[in-house]
Amino acid sequence: MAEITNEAQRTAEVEKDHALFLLREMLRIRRFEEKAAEMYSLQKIRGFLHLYIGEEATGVGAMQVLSRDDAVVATYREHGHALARGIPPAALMAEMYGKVTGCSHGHGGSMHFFDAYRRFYGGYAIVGGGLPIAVGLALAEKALGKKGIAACFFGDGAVAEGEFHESLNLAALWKLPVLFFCENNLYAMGTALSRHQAQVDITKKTAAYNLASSAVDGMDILAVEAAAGRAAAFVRGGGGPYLLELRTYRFRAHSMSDPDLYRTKEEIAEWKKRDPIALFQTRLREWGLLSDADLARLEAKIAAELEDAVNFAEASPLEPPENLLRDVYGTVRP
Amino acid sequence: MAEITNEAQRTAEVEKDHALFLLREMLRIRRFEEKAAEMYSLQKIRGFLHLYIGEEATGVGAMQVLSRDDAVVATYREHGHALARGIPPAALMAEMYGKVTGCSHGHGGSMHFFDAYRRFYGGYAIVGGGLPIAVGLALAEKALGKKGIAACFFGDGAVAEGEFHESLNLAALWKLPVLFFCENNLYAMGTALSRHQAQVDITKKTAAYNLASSAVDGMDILAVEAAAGRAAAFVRGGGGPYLLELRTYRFRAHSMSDPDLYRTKEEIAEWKKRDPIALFQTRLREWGLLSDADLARLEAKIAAELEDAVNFAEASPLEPPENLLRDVYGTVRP
Amino acid sequence: MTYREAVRAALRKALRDDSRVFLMGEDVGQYGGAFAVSHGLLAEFGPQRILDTPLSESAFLGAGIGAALGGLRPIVEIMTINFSLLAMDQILNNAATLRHMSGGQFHVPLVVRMASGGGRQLAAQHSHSLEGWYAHIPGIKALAPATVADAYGMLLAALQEDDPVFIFEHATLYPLEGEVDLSAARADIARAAIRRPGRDVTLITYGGSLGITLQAADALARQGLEAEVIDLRTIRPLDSQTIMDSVAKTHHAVIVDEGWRTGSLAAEISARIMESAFDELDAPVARVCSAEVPMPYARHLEEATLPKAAEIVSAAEGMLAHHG
Amino acid sequence: MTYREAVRAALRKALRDDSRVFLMGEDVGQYGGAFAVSHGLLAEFGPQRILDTPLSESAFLGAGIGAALGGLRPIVEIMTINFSLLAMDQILNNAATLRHMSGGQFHVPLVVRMASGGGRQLAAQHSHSLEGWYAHIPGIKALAPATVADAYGMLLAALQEDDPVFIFEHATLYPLEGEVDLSAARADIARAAIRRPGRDVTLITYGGSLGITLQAADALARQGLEAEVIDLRTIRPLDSQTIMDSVAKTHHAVIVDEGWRTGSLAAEISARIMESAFDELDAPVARVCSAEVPMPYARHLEEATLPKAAEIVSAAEGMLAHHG
Ligand SMILES: Cc1ncc(C[n+]2csc(CCOP(=O)(O)OP(=O)(O)O)c2C)c(N)n1
Ligand SMILES: Cc1ncc(C[n+]2csc(CCOP(=O)(O)OP(=O)(O)O)c2C)c(N)n1
Ligand SMILES: [Mg+2]
Ligand SMILES: [Mg+2]
Repeated sequence: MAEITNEAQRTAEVEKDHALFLLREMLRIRRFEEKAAEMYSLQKIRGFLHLYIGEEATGVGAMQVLSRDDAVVATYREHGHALARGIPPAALMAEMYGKVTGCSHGHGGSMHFFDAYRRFYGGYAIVGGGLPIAVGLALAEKALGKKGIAACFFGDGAVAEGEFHESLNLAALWKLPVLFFCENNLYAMGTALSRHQAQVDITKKTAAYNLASSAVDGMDILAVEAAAGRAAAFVRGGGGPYLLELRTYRFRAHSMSDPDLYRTKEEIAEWKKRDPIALFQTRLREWGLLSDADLARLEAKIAAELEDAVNFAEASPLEPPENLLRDVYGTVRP
Repeated sequence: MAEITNEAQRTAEVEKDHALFLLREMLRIRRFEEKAAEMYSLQKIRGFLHLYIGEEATGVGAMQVLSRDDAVVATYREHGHALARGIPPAALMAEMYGKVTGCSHGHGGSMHFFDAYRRFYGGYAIVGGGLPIAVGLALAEKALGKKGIAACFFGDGAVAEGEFHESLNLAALWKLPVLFFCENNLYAMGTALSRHQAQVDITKKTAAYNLASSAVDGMDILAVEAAAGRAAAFVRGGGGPYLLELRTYRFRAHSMSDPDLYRTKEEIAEWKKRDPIALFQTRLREWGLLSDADLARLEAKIAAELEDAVNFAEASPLEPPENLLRDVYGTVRP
Repeated sequence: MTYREAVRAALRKALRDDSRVFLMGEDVGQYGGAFAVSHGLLAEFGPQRILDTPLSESAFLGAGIGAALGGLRPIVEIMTINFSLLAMDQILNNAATLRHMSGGQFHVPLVVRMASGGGRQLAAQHSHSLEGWYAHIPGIKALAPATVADAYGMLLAALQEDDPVFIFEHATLYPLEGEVDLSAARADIARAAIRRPGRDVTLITYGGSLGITLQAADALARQGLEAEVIDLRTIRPLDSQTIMDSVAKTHHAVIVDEGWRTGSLAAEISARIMESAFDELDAPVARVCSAEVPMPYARHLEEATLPKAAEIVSAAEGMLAHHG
Repeated sequence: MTYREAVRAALRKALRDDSRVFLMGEDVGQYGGAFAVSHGLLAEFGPQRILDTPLSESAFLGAGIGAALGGLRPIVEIMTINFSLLAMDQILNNAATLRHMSGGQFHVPLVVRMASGGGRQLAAQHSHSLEGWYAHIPGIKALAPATVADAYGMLLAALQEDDPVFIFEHATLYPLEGEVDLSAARADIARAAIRRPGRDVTLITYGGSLGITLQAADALARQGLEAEVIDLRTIRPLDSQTIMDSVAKTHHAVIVDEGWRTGSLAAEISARIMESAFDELDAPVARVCSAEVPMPYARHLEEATLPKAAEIVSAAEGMLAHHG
């Protein structure tokens, strides 16, 4: 893609620190999820577990352009978004263990991570259900004269839902600061893009709303970061909403119970050659920014962090069942 | 509009009989609705009454290209569609009187006309709710190897609903024979098109589904008929669904209770200059196809028919209240 | 003033008192509201506070949730309860769950108003009484103001809640005339109201059915039977105490509910009386509900479908004659 | 065979026997069904009969209605009941009304299947038990097969109905093993079943809760209390007769329902017993339902939320000790 070449020219500008930071972010997600899968097989984690492995560059790249003031809305496949947003792995692991120390007090599990402090508004498991929420968050930012934008992650499958259409129209009609990140991994569960969309180019859908959009190679972290940066600048500059399509692929099955019957081993293997982490490592090495020792240090640091996370989750208490009805309603203001 | 000029060239081909038929169809709708409004003010008709006056060319023109084998799905503003489809005015008037002789046995009223014999599938009062039904009807035609198509009428307001998006995607994805007729009268109740759609050109919305579309001057009956004919040929030829936008205007308020505060008298007056019936009459006169005597005969015939309709409705019995629970469920097959 | 004016007065007060409050919905602005409730508010408060939306119930209700999360105080108008089905996913899966699902980190101070009910010959798609469904949903509150004063006071009270509050305005009530003390503080939404005291039978109702229930009580009074009429006002959470106190006094109860009988809110109240006041009952609790049919258009059929004062009277008479 | 296999066997038989039958839903084809129910059917019947849909519940459920109107015999799978909220407008306003609204000219022979319920730690948006809402809707029928034989027979029966039938398959039942006579005709869907006869107390339940109810009956039996267990099977229309006959014998009833307590289907059943068997009751009817909270993820909290056999036992014990 032309995008890649252009972005490659920017590499000279990339600071080593930042490059290593991006690598660390992606690697951390990968290792976190591998650990989560392990804990799932040990039945420490239950319910649904949707892995993001293969898609790390999209969430990490996108998240770089968001500030503390921005609001983030994600899906049930949100481990990557949550980690990249800065929620500590321990809080996420504890959540998946169902512990009261989890980021949602054990109420949400893998699909419903929340963090008010980091303006991470969840973790939505009804496909498409987060989009209107993001529109409303953006409306609030604008109405309150704040400077934040709302970033909304969703998959290609969500594009078929009516809420995609209604939300994009509303955001564009009211020129709201929403940055729509469509993570197109070519499948909605077992249904390939071309089997669920009459028009497979998602960027062609936004003309229906006079809404600006573009696509980027979601396996190239630098390209994602750059494209997201331009998109965010557009939104922050008052241009209204923007949709950035991130073209990516999930290496794992849809969830832990998916037998993955609907795609070929060859297709998966082909995409794995474009593993965003491997690609970026290779590039960093070529540019002399990463040594074996750097990588080993990084891996060790991440491994330690994850060990801590697991220990924290293991050691954490459960919410007392007497609290079951707490948090259904709040208190009435006096 | 270029469309008009082109169509005008076809006028020579228009048979006098057919031209007078089109005029009669439009005039009949106009007079029928004037009568309905009168009966509404006499409280013979209750509930909601949505008049089609001003939009007659769209329904009449579109209906010409449909055959007995085709299925029709309409909205709550469907007097025109029902009449143009051939449902007798008496059955419609009786329906609005709430009589058992009505086309829906008095169960539906103005918003829910049905006629199985004429494949008129209703009368839907939830905006956008008819679109999926039409998609399903088309699916059935295709699966059963029949040759009918499904025609679906809806307004500009419906375009904002999620079901518009979902239905167009489904129809296009499965290449179903659906002919979408969007009657764009520039308002959804009191909300002008530009205040409810970020993109006001409705034909620009169908690229999102790889779905063919075009627009036509909905005040010009011949233009509508021609455009609808091309659209129907496309659909019948296996080209998949098609959306035809019919650009029109409603001369009356949204419903009998609408104070019509949201548009100017000037705007309405401007549009009335393009009254589809007056326009067509003028043209027919110019072409020597309509005399004063012709028109008087037509009006008299329609007036007589409507008088019969009112008499029929007045004289018809009510459904006995003992039958209240009939038609909630059918009988189980043995 | 009318019920309609009372809602408008409450909206105006809320918009004046709190800059975070805004009203959003289909045709609330330029059209003036489908029921003319918000008539004049666009002129007074401008398009930043009175937002006309496209026809997209799910998106704008969801946007109300997001706006509430983001620090505003949205009032969303869904034109009628019939259309709220299109937003039911946002209501049940997001509005109602976010506080709990987030472990209490977030909450959704959202008020949603909608017109409900039948009686205007609007047929099967425009006459629903689905208040009972809303009363089933943990995480939301549901109010059904039946009087002009409550139309005003309960809306103001709803805006003080920290959780999503759904307000059902029965469409036949809008022209109702009544007294309102506009200077009064918000209404108490924790308790049901006794609209008529009595000792012989308890008639329990809410929203649009209060009128026929009071008529029935009058008719019973003419026969010397004193009915106590309870207006539930808040249908989630239910004020069971007021119901049980009354049943302990009258030993008879009839529930009047415009919802379809099977699975109605009336069923819940009957079950609660069963559970909490069984030994007080001199006769089985009766329900007067709508017939189980999609609402027919024809007037006589619609009347046959809806609960009627005469049915309430005969239910009460029946149980008093039998067991009384 | 398992419950899953029984549903599949019924689907296969229906697809073979009637060329108008087709299955449509998200991932019913290439994926093999989210619960592997339709595994293998795409290969056997091809893409004209097994249609994978995009994520658009409202459109494809509505398309099912249209296809039924157009002469097909659609079976629509909504992956889970949680997502059915997105199609609720089509269900309530179209599927349920078309026969009546058209004066009997049209009817909608549509079967909709969906998985329901909690118990798998799927949290607040994936654990709903909304069967009670469906039981409220005139114009549709609602079935909740609780056994492997019913999973097979009731689906075949549904396909013989002329009206929309909704089938709720509790997701925890899919691996359940049981006997099915595949040559048997379709099941009777008019009557509830007595899964265990008894004389002391009637336990009434449906769908996913039959298991714990039978466990509770066993536990009660160990104390010498003989519970009669009624499996409702069809939750709309309800077979009141079987319930009343049993209550007339046992004079005690406990209703077990995974729905949230307030406004549950259990409330309706309690109200009906109140109305039809009040004089037979030796104690108030009790309900064992889910706690009123959006379903929490953590296992111990989910367990605390759902109805438990021990709660049924103690409800029965309580009423028998007190009044027995
Ligand atoms: C409304 C709704 N329908 C169906 C599902 C079941 N489901 C969960 S994820 C999924 C596929 C979503 O695909 P996509 O949006 O592309 O996201 P991805 O899983 O690929 O990240 C489906 C069908 C759901 N959660 N919500
Ligand atoms: C889902 C839904 N929301 C709101 C309404 C109330 N309503 C009835 S007609 C209408 C406007 C529809 O506009 P359009 O589709 O352009 O049709 P028109 O009335 O102009 O023919 C509205 C908002 C409704 N019937 N259904
Ligand atoms: Mg995807
Ligand atoms: Mg319009």
